[in-house]
Amino acid sequence: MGVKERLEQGLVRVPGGTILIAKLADLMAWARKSSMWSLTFGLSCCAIEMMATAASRYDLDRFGMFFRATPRQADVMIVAGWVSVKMAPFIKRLYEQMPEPKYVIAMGGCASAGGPYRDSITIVKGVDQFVPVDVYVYGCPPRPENLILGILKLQERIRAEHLAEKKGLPRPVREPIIIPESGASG
Amino acid sequence: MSMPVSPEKQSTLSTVDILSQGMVINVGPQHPSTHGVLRLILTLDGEQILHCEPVIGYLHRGLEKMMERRPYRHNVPFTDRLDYLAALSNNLGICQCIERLGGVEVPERAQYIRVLLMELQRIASHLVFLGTFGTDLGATTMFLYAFRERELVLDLLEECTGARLTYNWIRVGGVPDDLPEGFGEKVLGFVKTFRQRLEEYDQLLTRNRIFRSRTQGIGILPKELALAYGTSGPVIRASGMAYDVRKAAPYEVYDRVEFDVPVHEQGDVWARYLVRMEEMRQSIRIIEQVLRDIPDGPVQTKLPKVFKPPAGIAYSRIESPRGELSFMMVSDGSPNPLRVHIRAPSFVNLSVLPSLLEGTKVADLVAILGSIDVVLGEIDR
Amino acid sequence: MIEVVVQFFRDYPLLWTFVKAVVLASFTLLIPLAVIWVERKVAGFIQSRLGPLHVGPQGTFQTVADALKLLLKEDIVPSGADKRFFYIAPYIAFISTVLSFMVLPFAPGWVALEMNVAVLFVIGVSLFNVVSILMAGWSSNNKYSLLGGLRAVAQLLSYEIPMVLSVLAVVFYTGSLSLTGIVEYQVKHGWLIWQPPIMIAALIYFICALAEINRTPFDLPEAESELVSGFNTEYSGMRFAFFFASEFANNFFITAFAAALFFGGWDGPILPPIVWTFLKVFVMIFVFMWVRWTPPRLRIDQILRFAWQFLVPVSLVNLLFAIVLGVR
Amino acid sequence: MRTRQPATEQYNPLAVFIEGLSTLFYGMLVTWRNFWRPKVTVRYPYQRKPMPPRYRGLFYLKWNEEKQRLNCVGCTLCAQACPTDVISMVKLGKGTNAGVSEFTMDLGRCLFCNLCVEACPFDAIYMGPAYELASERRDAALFRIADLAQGGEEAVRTNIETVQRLMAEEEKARPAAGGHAG
Repeated sequence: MGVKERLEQGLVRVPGGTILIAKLADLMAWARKSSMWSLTFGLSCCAIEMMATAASRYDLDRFGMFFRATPRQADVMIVAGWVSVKMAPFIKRLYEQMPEPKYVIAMGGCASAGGPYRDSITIVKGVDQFVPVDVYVYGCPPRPENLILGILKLQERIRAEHLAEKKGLPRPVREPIIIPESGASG
Repeated sequence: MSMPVSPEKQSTLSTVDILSQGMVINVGPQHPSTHGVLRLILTLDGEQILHCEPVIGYLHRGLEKMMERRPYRHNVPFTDRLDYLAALSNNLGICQCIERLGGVEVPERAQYIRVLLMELQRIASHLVFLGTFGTDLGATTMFLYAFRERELVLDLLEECTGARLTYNWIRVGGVPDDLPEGFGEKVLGFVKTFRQRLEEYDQLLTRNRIFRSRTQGIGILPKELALAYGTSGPVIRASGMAYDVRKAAPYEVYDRVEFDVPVHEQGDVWARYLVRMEEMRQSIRIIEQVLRDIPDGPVQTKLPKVFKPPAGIAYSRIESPRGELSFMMVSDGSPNPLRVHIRAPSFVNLSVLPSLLEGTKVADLVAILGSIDVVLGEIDR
Repeated sequence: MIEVVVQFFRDYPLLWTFVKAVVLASFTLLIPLAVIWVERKVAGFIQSRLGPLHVGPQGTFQTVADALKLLLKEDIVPSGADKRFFYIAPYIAFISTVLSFMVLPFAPGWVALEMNVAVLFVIGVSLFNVVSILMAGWSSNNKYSLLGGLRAVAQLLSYEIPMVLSVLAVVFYTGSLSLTGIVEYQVKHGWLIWQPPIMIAALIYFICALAEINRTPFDLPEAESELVSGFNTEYSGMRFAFFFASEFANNFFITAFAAALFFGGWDGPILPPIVWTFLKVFVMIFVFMWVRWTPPRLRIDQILRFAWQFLVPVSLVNLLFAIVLGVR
Repeated sequence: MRTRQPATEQYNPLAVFIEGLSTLFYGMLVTWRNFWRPKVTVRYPYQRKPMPPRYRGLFYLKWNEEKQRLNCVGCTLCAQACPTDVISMVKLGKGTNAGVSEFTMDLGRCLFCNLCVEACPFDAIYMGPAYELASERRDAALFRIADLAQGGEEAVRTNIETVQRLMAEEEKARPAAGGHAG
């Protein structure tokens, strides 16, 4: 998908023909965004939805994403589930074991912000307290579509990012949320 | 995973005989086959396991204490996140407990709906077992087939309850809404497909010689040991004990439907696998009977806005896909429970793991752990 | 025109060798891209899903992106690793694959190095692979890697023996150790797969090949659910890419070798020889994948027992038969 | 330490091999059949699965076209029914015509349990079929009234105007009639 747009951007019209000028950084960003290998790392309920996302119905492999069990070969860590104080050091360690450039998706309310366990003493209120999170996927648990949307957002973010300053992106404005027109009864 | 020796690990090292020269290896908390965040500290001699020490608590969130701080009915959605593969079973467990505490009657139709949903949930849960068990043994395709069929169950449950995983569709005094239009036909359609797919699973996995040699005679749990540890569910039924709460202490309308309790004598991984496969077939039988017999009527008992059960103590037990799931609640007459206790089947079943693992190979570890089918959310609470 | 080029390279044989080496090395690097893409598509179709889809048409650029990304990743060397071994292990694996490709005839005359003991050479060179895996497993300072490496050595060495014995059956039949010679024999006398002892030898070769390229049911060295990622647990970025590439290039090679030994190499009607080679190879790769995605994996003791108690005696007896029937 | 595995049947390599190979082919038939079956994948960003009517997704506040206001009267019953304190609101006015000027939901801690919807006696709050909640912002889970109301900003503005108008009418009508304006 992204390839064609990239190519069109890189096309420069000169007299007598067109030249393809693709910047190296663009190519690198394209490679990174098209091949995000994820760490096999589930914590709780959201992990089941993460597995369902990787399974036949939603098929993460379409986006070139598959699960590697070792952090050394993973690009993106999907923290799926609540993180207890006992578990947090391990997540930090796993994050540190991943090679740069690395990304984190916080899946579910618990990983993003503590979720329903906000008044529990043992749950960390969001993994962004100790690892930098790129995309938050809210929901309890988020539908597989929701996770895929988060992955697509991360892809856009990678495409836009510059080589040197990974985390210096301005935060985008929240896009409008679609509210159904007719009130479907609950 | 190489880690600096933490105080925790040092204490572990002292528990095993250092002179045995075993290699200590950490399986988990992040490991593809620990089914969540279980950590096993293994002492290995080559490929053989000398000693195993499970470490749990990585998902602990103090749920029982949290429940004491909330009114009774607000606790129901939290049980979804206990055993997240069988959320409806947990809903039913706590609702039964509260109903017993408050003396609430459940309409007959609601009871039938509960049984129907419970069996659909059992199929979904066992399919996750089948898939993850297959992956653990290397049959990755089985995982995707099982999840493919699980999506069909989830579609049904989603249509009825409005959620995919955490349903919260069983309430104190019944179910919140009737079955949707044409639900019975859809379930029957699914049952028809699922029967054929079960045959396929047998052809792909059960009859496979490699699968059999990986599971037969591995991780044998004798009947006495199973009883001594207090295991339940498929684990004890595979050890030759015909114990099923649905038969032993029938709840809802389980005494009105006909089904068999699959029992195997061997007590090995293979037997546990077979018991679960057979249970899915029995669930289909129950579903068909329920859809045939379901009466008309209301689905919910009216309850006051603020639900205050009289002071007392109540205990309920149900057969969740993992075994006997029990809730105990103590009431002092206030809107909040005084004490909640959850007897999680996975917790008890996991406790037999060290005795099963001793003397087996590393490769058998995943088979045995997979066959016990634990859910860590339930163990840590 | 062609004569001029040929004459030019006759004058400078060193340059010609260099060109051939570059072409072979890039072929070994590029062929995994195709094989991995096919693998992922086939796996997807078997598993009721679609496989790579959104990167390029039908996901064809997927593996290109994967390779590019792996090359751009940070290269981590764990502290405590045996650095020298850790650095060179992936390249040894890769070089062993390139060396095997060296003697592989793709079509008449399309062979980098015409060697009269090509079969022996391949058998010798493929053992480098075992060494590299052991080096990787040992040097990573990781217990999973070590277990994976040791498992790999036990498995690969055990399966090397029946494999060599089954290949020897072909050698006795054709009376040639040169791959080109074997293929030419088949062009003349018909494919060897139709000879009964060779049929058994081909079956044994097939099983051993599954074990040699670590495919289910023999994927123990990197059994993901047991040993996280086996011997390459600690490898990241480019080094891992080399392991990955050499594994899948090996997959290609082992089927191409089988095609040359049993299925007449480039032999076939109408289509040009090079097409026949690739056709046979990809059909066989498909069968490998089909097998890979079906059964569970065996346990290490079962694997070794199977090799020593069954495959080795059977292939020995089969070799005797081949000698009796084949030597004229 | 002795292994717990008992000696199983007499190991006959040939029989095991033949059985293994035949059952492998038998299993491969299944994978072959599935290779040709239609695929079940939903190509999400380009293709969506229709949500069932009961699906519990993102909340919305129902807009009443007839009365030109939101149904919500700010009674906080839903906030009381919530196990995790997701909802907070600011009531506008009082009496039967009261409304809300601010209604905030923190979906980061929402359980999507439907208890609030069931608690609402005014048919004001529903869970809709929208489920896309992924964002690069951590505060994306905080939904203000304009995000939740059907009709967005404009609906909220009209709602406040209507409620204030009704309040004023009620205020005017009270000394005269002593009743309440409808």
